[in-house]
Amino acid sequence: MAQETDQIFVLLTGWILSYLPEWLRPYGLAVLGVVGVLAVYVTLFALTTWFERKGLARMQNRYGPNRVGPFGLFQPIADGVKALVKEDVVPFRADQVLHFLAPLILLIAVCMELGVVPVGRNMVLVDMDAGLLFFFAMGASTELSVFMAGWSSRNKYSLLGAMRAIAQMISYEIPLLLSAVAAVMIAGTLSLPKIVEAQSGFTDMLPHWYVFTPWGFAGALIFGIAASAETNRCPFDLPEGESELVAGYFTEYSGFKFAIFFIAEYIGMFSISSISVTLFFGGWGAPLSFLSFIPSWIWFFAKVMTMIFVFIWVRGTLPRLRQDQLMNFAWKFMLPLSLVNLGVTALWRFMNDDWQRWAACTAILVVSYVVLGLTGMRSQHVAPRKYRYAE
Amino acid sequence: MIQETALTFTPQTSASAITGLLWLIPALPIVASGVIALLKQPKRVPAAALAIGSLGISLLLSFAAFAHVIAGWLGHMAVRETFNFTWIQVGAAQVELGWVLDPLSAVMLVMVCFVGLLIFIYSVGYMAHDENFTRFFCFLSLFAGGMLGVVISNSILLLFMSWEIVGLTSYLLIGFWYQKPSAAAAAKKAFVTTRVGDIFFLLGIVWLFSSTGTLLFYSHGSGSLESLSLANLLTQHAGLGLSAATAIGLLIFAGAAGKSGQIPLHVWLPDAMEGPTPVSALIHAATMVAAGVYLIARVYPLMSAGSLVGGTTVALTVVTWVGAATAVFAALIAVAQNDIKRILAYSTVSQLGYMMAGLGLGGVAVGFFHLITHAFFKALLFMGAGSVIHGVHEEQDIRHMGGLSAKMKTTFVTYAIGMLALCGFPLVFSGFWSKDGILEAAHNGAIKGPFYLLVFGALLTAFYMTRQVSYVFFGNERAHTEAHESPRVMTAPLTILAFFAIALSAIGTPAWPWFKSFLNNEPVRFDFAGFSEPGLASLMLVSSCIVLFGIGLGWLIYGNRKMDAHAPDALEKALGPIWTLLANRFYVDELYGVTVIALYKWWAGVTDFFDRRVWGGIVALFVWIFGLWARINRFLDETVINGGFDKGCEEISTGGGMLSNIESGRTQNYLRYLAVGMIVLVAILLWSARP
Amino acid sequence: MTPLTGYLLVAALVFAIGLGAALTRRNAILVLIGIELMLNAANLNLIAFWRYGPNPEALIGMMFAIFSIAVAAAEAAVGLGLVIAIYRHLHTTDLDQLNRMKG
Amino acid sequence: MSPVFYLLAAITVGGGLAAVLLRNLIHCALAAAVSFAGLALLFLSLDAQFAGFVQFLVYVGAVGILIVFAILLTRNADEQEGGLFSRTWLMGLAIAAAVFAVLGWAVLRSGSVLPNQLASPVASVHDIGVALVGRYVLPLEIVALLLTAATIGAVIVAMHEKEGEQ
Repeated sequence: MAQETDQIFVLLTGWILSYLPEWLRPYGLAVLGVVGVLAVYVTLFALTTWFERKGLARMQNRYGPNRVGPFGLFQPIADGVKALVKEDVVPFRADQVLHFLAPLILLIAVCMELGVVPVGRNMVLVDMDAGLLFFFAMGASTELSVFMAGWSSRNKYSLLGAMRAIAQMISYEIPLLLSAVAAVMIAGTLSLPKIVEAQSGFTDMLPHWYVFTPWGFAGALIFGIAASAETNRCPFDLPEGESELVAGYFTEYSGFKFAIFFIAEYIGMFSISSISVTLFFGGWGAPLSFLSFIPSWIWFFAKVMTMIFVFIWVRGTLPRLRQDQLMNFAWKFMLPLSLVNLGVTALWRFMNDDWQRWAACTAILVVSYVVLGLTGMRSQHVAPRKYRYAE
Repeated sequence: MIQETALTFTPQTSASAITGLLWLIPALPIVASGVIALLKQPKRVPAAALAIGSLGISLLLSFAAFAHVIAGWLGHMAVRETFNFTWIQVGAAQVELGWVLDPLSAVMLVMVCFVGLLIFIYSVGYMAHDENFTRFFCFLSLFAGGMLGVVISNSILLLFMSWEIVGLTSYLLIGFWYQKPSAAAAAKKAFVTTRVGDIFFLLGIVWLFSSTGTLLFYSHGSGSLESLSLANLLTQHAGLGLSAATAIGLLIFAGAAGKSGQIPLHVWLPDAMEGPTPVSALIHAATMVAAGVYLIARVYPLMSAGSLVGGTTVALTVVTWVGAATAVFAALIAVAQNDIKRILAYSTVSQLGYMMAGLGLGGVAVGFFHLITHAFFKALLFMGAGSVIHGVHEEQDIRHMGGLSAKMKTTFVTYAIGMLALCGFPLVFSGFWSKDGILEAAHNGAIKGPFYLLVFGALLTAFYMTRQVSYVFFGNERAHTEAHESPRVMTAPLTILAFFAIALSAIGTPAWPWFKSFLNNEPVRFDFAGFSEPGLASLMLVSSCIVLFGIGLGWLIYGNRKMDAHAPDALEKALGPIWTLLANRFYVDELYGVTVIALYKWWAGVTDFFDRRVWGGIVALFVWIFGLWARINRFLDETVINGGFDKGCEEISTGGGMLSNIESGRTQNYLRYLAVGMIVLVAILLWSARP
Repeated sequence: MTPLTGYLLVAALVFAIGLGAALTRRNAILVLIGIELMLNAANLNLIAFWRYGPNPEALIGMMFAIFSIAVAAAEAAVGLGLVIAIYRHLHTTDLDQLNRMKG
Repeated sequence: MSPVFYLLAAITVGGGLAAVLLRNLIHCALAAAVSFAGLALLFLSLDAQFAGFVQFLVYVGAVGILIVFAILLTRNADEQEGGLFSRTWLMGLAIAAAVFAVLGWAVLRSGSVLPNQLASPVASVHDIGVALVGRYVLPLEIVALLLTAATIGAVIVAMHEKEGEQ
């Protein structure tokens, strides 16, 4: 029984496909998969917008959306309709083509990221040998679209926002990659399902998730921070800091294009938290051995939603950084720490399994954390900022 | 003797681990000097630490090697381990390098490292106020490396390289205070003089290589110092009735003479005292001058080739005579010197003479034992002198010292020990036994000439050392300034060296000739029968008496009395012209001045004359002719050619302009040329590859 | 036309385009873009030969391509840095005006 | 030759042409990025998955951004005074055409001798990784060194401040 519930979607696709002629089946499979995944994630997106607004409101001691439907549950739909019917204003001097293309490319890129995520046992759209690499490649291509958006709308706020966004994405992509590489080193593969399998299995009802190892813990933290910077979430949301540059690179966007940006940002969030769940939190594995009867996909989405909630929580809690603080943090703290973490992972990989391994790795990480915190993050003396142009 | 031991001692040549590591011993100081050279000037502590640390490690390694050899020796093995490799392969001829570990090199390694280390430590104190401290240690370290290289090298080429490194660094160190013109001159002198010897040395090397075909000393029977090649060297004749072996030996000896200041190439050594005192101690006491002796000891088989045991060869005779002559000559000069370090320098020269004579007469062990003992007590004396100089604020004239025995206790005691050792004071001092060994060998020698010379030298040595000591430490104070004892970092090495100056005598007595047996790979036994060799006891008695007589004489003349710094020397009245002759060092420098250098001057003058008059005249003539011709031409030019020529110029310049357009400085043009070139190449390729 | 030929032709075309950019454009950055295109064309060749070559399991072409990608990245970084430096000194990126090295 | 190949080739070449011909530098850069992406896809169509993704990551992700930044840092990017091609553009064009002609000629002529092994090879990331740290470890290290040096050099060159500038 548990098997069926676990594999229900797989069985479902199989059943549907059985009605298709032979030559059509691969395409059918692809279509079904894409439609399924997109549908799920877009629904989740809709829920999350509501959830975020509610959560933030609760944290700020407000009510949040509570007019449309029960608990304002239909708010997202209302927003969607609003966005659809709004006029799409394009600045006169804007670069029409790029201005139009930017959101589409962004959306496409982030949606493709979802393609390699194993959302459940035997439930991955494309089981790619280099899945993780694909993920990062797609993530890299979002930067260009962001730039297109910022540059094409001929608005200095947008351009500044785009520049900030790109600088931040590039800077934080490095710790992101490095911390992911740590997991790859242990799992010995770039294919995400295999990474998940490497984490499946229990020692008396405790799972083998990487987050429960010193390097995994550090890696998960680094990955999480870098992820929230990648997705321009608070406290790293300078690119769209309303109070500084109106809305960053999508200042000049309105109507459904704006909605697309919105969707893209959230899908990006989902995909990156899916990846971090996959890498460090055992993917679709159950947290405790006796909970395995619950279907894997439920576990997966539960974990993803937990991550999302953490994002929201952080957003509700932390203030926004300043640009130079952001960069210093990236280059002087995250990068060295992730490098150290890489080294520690290698150590972990080659020391034999006993308490010394734990002691050594933990010690190294803690020490480097403290040292880096003391040295790298020493408060820079506040002075009139120096701007350097290339003229 | 050697043959007989060969029965009991199985020669063993398989290289062991320590032999494989032997190269580290010279490499470490050299690397250290390289690193120090990169340091900034104010970085004194790391510089000193690097130099001393590296040499310390080398010392440990040397001890390991030494222990290895001793172990082999106790196990009745004639340890001679070599590690050879081909450096360059030129057609058939291959240039081989390598290093050897045998009793000789082991002892020398330990000695050089040990004394060197002490001197390093000492110079930390001595050079403390010099702003070129770092450079100094760079040079010192490089010097030590070169010296150790000389010691371990098994290939005469490697030996020569290290030899040259040593020469270079001695040049650098003597001229360390290059602001002083005298120092610069002395450095130059040392360099040039040793070069003279090295030329002969190089000739010897080339000859040896050409006639034996190998550069290695020992490589499993095929080395140049092994019976096979020695035999065929003996058969070759070099004219003048000399065999090739002898001739090569003499050439090499010339090199050795240059380095260790034998007559007539001794002139650089006294001047070299311009360098800092640790340098004097390092170069002129322990190591560099010993290099020559070591070289002779190393190629001793070549020198003694063709002689029966105990017998002698032409080469060895030359060595003996030169050594003995040097011993007396330098000792005589030393009597009349007033610069504390000069006296020591001349005594060094004479002691080197002793070593050479010992090598020539009594074989490796005799000369080499004196080398070792001398290294210790002479280093002690030099450093003591340095301490004295330091104490009286850079005063080097012994007439302006005196009465320091009270002021500088440690220095005095140690210095006295060194002095007694040098004089060969009976029984307890190492110098006695080593010198006695030489005298004994000389006494047993076929020809007695050297013996008398050496005995006379011993007398003189005792005399001038007494003179010096009584000038410096006794009598009234004549120093300009208040003397003070030197810091511990300087006195501690003195104490250690003083200890060894005495202790070393334990291993060289006839009763227990440990050192000799060790070098000759004989079993050592302890019995007083050693003393009962014919004539030995009487000889010891004689030499002791001579030494005591010399000391007594010196004390009688210069003893504890008041002297005026500017009054003429006590002997000066007595000896008169001889004294001036001695004081002016037999006018050797002047002699060279009027002979060799004058010759060069004259030749330079001749060429100069030719340049000015003859060639100059011819040139002037041509100039005049051309001038005339030019006048004619000018007329033609102005009238006829100009027009056409100007036209041509324009053409050429325009052409040049067109050409220079190629160099437009535009990247894209260059890229363009590249592309065109590629097209052409590919086209040619395809065309040629057309099926 | 075998597949390999097709790929090689595409590579040649891209190479020619890049060369054209490097030869004709006045802006230094465009020249750099052209050079990058040429490098990529070369990479395409490598990969194509690897794919259709006799023994692809040796991975030689693949490795070659990966390394050349890495090197090209370095090249781009340095090149653009130089362009910026030149711009800072001469206030232009116009190659027609950058003939300091005229002989 | 599958239609996919033609499509990708069209994307690549079109992007390249656009990058060369467009007037606006930013457009050129983006077109170049398109061309790079097309190349990456071509790699994928050649079963070189890893190389394709790396190409995508490096070129579209890094180099593209780098170029764009450079363009923005050197102002007067979009207002190009004078023509957009150098004075001797005709010659350059001719040479480029010649190069293409020669290369194409070479390729077509040697079509018969070219290897044509159709079975698609398997180059799993694992194999590549093993090869990278095994047989090719030295080049790998060297390239790493090179990249570091290049990064530092680029930073130094680009961020050199004239003294007195504050």
